Amino acid sequence: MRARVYVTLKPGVHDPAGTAVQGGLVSMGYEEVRSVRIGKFFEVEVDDDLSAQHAGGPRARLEEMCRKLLANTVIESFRVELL
Amino acid sequence: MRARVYVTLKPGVHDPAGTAVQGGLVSMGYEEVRSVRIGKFFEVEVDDDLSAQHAGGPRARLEEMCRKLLANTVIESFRVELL
Amino acid sequence: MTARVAVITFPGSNCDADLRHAVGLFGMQAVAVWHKDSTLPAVDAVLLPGGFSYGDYLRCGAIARFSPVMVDVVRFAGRGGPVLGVCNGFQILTECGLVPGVLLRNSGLTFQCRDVNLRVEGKPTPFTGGLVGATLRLPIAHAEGNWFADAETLARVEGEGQVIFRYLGNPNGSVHDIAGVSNSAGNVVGLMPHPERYVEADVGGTDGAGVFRSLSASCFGALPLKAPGATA
Amino acid sequence: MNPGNEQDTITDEMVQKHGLSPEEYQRLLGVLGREPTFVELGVFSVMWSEHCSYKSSRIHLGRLPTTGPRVLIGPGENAGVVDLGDGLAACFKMESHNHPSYIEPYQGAATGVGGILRDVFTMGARPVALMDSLRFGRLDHPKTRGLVRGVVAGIAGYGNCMGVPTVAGETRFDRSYDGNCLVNAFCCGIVASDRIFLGTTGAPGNKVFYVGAGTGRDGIHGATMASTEFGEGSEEKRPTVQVGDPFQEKLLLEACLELMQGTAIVGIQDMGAAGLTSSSVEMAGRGGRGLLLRLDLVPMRETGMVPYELLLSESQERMLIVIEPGREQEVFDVFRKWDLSVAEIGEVTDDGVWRCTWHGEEVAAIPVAVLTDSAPKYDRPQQAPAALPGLPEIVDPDPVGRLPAMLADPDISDKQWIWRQYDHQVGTDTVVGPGADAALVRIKGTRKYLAYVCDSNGRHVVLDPFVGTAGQVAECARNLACVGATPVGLSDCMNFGNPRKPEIMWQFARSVDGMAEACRALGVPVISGNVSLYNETDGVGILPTPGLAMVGLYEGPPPRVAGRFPRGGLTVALLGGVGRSLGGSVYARQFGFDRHGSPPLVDYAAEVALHDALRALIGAGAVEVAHDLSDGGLLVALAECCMEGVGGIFNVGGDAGALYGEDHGRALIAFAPEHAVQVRALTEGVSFRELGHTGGDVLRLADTHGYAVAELQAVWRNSFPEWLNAGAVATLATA
Ligand SMILES: Nc1ncnc2c1ncn2[C@@H]1O[C@H](COP(=O)(O)OP(=O)(O)O)[C@@H](O)[C@H]1O
Ligand SMILES: [Mg+2]
Repeated sequence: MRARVYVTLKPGVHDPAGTAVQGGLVSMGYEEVRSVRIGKFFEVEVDDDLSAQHAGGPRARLEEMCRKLLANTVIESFRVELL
Repeated sequence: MRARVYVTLKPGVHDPAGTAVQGGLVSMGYEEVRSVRIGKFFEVEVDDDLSAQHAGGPRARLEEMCRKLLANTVIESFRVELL
Repeated sequence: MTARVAVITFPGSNCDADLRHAVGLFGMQAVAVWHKDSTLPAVDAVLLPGGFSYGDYLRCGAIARFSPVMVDVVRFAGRGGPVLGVCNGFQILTECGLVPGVLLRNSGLTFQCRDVNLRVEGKPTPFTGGLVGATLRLPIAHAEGNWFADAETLARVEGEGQVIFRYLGNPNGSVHDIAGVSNSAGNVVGLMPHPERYVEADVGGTDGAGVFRSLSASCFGALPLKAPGATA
Repeated sequence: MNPGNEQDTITDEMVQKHGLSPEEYQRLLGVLGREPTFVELGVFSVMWSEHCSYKSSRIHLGRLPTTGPRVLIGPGENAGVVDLGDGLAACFKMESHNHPSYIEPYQGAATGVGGILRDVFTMGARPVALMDSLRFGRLDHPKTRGLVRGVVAGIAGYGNCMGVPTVAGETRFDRSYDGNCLVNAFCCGIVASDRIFLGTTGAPGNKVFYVGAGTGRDGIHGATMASTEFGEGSEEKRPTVQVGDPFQEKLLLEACLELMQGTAIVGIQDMGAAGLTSSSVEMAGRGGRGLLLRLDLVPMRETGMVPYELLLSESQERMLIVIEPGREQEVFDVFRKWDLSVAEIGEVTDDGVWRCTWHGEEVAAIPVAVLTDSAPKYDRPQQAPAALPGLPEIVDPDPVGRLPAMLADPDISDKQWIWRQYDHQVGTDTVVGPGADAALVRIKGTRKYLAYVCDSNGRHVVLDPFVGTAGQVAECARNLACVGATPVGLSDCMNFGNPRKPEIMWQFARSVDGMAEACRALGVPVISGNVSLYNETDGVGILPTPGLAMVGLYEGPPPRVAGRFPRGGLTVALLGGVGRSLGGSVYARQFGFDRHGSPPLVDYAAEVALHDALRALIGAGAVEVAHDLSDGGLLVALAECCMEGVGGIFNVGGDAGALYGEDHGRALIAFAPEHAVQVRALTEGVSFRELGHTGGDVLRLADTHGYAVAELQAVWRNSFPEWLNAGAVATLATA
């Protein structure tokens, strides 16, 4: 099974990289770009048989992975999408 | 207007961070995780009036931004999603 | 007459002063050039320094590549002018396609500041004339120095002698232990290690000196050349 | 609660939420002579916080020696400055970022580095060296690995991007830091001694400029957070995390130094804790003037921000600059060149009132003196804690055989895993980098070198804060002597628990007194520092940890001395006598007897004689190796000298005290036999004992033990990274 996990900075958390990219785009002539915020996503491939051994299903497991590793929940929020 | 741009490593390109995350997850007990690849996404806010001054519409402009800056097309592919 | 060497300062460059200092030690005149300048002054060579241009945000070198002065740098390179990119400078050169490949995150994921041993090889370049075959001990200081190219590019780079520096002991996972490459003409070279850091015996060592001696010699003569007193 | 600018009625609950006690609020009403507005309440809450007002510590810090022939600027400015001669001066300071680093290790540590860099370049100095002093909890505590990875990555992320080398530091572990790590960062810059900039206002009519990054909602109430204990519920404070942008700071650094080349600047002050509020109030206070700030002109990063937020935000990478009228264009030109925000937001006034307006309407008006001078000052009660048990006799049939375990101890093992992540060479002046007793960094174009060291030893200090802290001062100076340098100044970062507990206050006061005594005895002025209190979690305090950073000067041809044996055939000697003090030692802790006994005493005369001898030996080129004895005592120091692969045969044995005692005033030297006479002459008056000779790849001890150096190297090098990698990766630790 495949899943996608999207991790974004929480609203209000400063995104220096996004700001730099926005500035870069404007100076390249894309002056219509008002703001850029950068997130990451993980394409995760999960073994179905192994996954089946855990109660709660893959979504619950993936959300746990997010809380523990994939997202820094102090400043980031996440969203899990099963494909 | 808002748009999302997804940038992923092309198949065959090493993803050291993805590999490390996969290894980390397995060692944390998520042994069902077979592979992880990490991509980025951009939440872009575009000024409609300024955007309207460019022929071809916002999608074409965003794809141009991707080719020029947001993605390194030697190793990355991209996808633009208008919201 | 003194050779004039441009050292470009991008926003976030932090080895520009180090490069200028090194250039000066070898009897050349360093010319500080601001990234927003629309033209390059009359110079014999162009150096792109290490650092974190635009914070290394997005991808290292990705934004700096669009600096106004780069238009002229590309032209200068196209005319056969010597161009060297060190560390972040190398990343900028790959982003603008002046040298092949890309620089990915180190396989160990962390920034690494340590000495590495390198073999100088490949075609003669303005920066390595007379050094080919030598082994140098130089420092690296980067988080994204893992050079990568697709199989076809890799074969071409290897086949045409464009691998200019190769690690003896790979610190970052780069393919074929590649530490530095040139363009096909050989006048543009990028490398991750910092030759400018090891040019004085009291600070680290002198194995970087050959690169600057080669440049100084090549500014006045034809290639290939013998660098005076190279470590070879 | 509406964080707006309207006139809320202030309730008891609001007062409490702002960290002010009922008595403090009464004091506020008294000095202000009326009820504050909500905005003003916020302003008082940060200005009167422990972090900004030093209300518990100030009366004690006055006892430190802060003057000396070299001191150009002592405590009170953003950083202290000492004269180096020939028109040059060193500007340095150490500062804590403990609480933010525990909440978000990467950003907390990164912004700690950012803050200390700003303190130094605000003074007009170009930063040339960073150090970091770190404390973490037990290795087997579930949070420790993630904190180590995150903090180290954060320091690397910020310092490397700034292009300032991180040349030294220290890392230690103890269970008391389980819930409260310590992250202390130090920065030193070089400045022309007649071009030092201060945070002042000059005459009324001068213009106030805001430069740097825009203001967002980050870190609101950070100063208040650093002034309360952690406990249940502190998770909620999390959204206040500040995110650092080293790229902006690099631009800010270059832009400020560029503007400082000219004469436009009257005063300049970075925005650190409590941001716009404390920076503007401090400037007005030093200048003895009033200030008007038009808050609606502040560059903002987010929409809908209100005065309260603008005043309390701790957004990073911002500065206030005061210039004379007519020089505006220079400021605009420089900051626009570097693509930074720049705005004229106010002016210096003559009425002594700190005033803020919002679209023309006044939202705060407080006499500056009320904010600066009338902050509460406490002489909090002190009481010596119950005496700790004495150190019992340790039964150890084979003390020499414990060497590998000592080398694997988290406080002793190699920390290369950490400092390899720091660019310690950028600037091309690092002669001696991390991993040595002290770093040595050249000043280009001169014959001067600055030496840097930071040290703190909670294991000793907890046993006797006075003696333990004095010992640390001695150790810092000794480390500098081991690279040939003479101390020129000290910066301190006092990390302690809750000052409302009389035992903690006693620790603090005794520690200050111990530092003061040792600094006087060794002739080292304290030129800057920082206090971090409330380092407790759920009532458990950390070991009292006065973090010390000392800077030394060496002048002459490059010193040729190493901390490791470079070759065989050298004579090795111990200077300073045989050890015996195991109180607070790493050895005692390995047996579970930390917090037992008393720490080693300092003999200042012997200490000074040793340092002078070391400098003379190094200056004369008589020794090839100098390495001081500290954690782990003689045997650990000797083994550390072998870590380049060269062993030797040494007459070293005896009891655990002789082997692992952490007595002060001692160092190892190694020299070529032909220098023996010279060495003896230069060490006259210092206890001297020949231990043996270097050579081979085995460390032989007292005919009883022989360790393959390679094995010792492996234990020492690998134990720290092995522990880090043993647990699951608990954090990605990346920006
Ligand atoms: N423990 C200390 N020893 C000496 N000086 C101190 C100490 N703590 C604070 N200071 C001085 O008090 C002043 C205020 O410190 P601090 O609030 O940390 O500065 P900043 O506002 O720049 O962050 C500084 O000049 C500092 O040097
Ligand atoms: Mg300050």
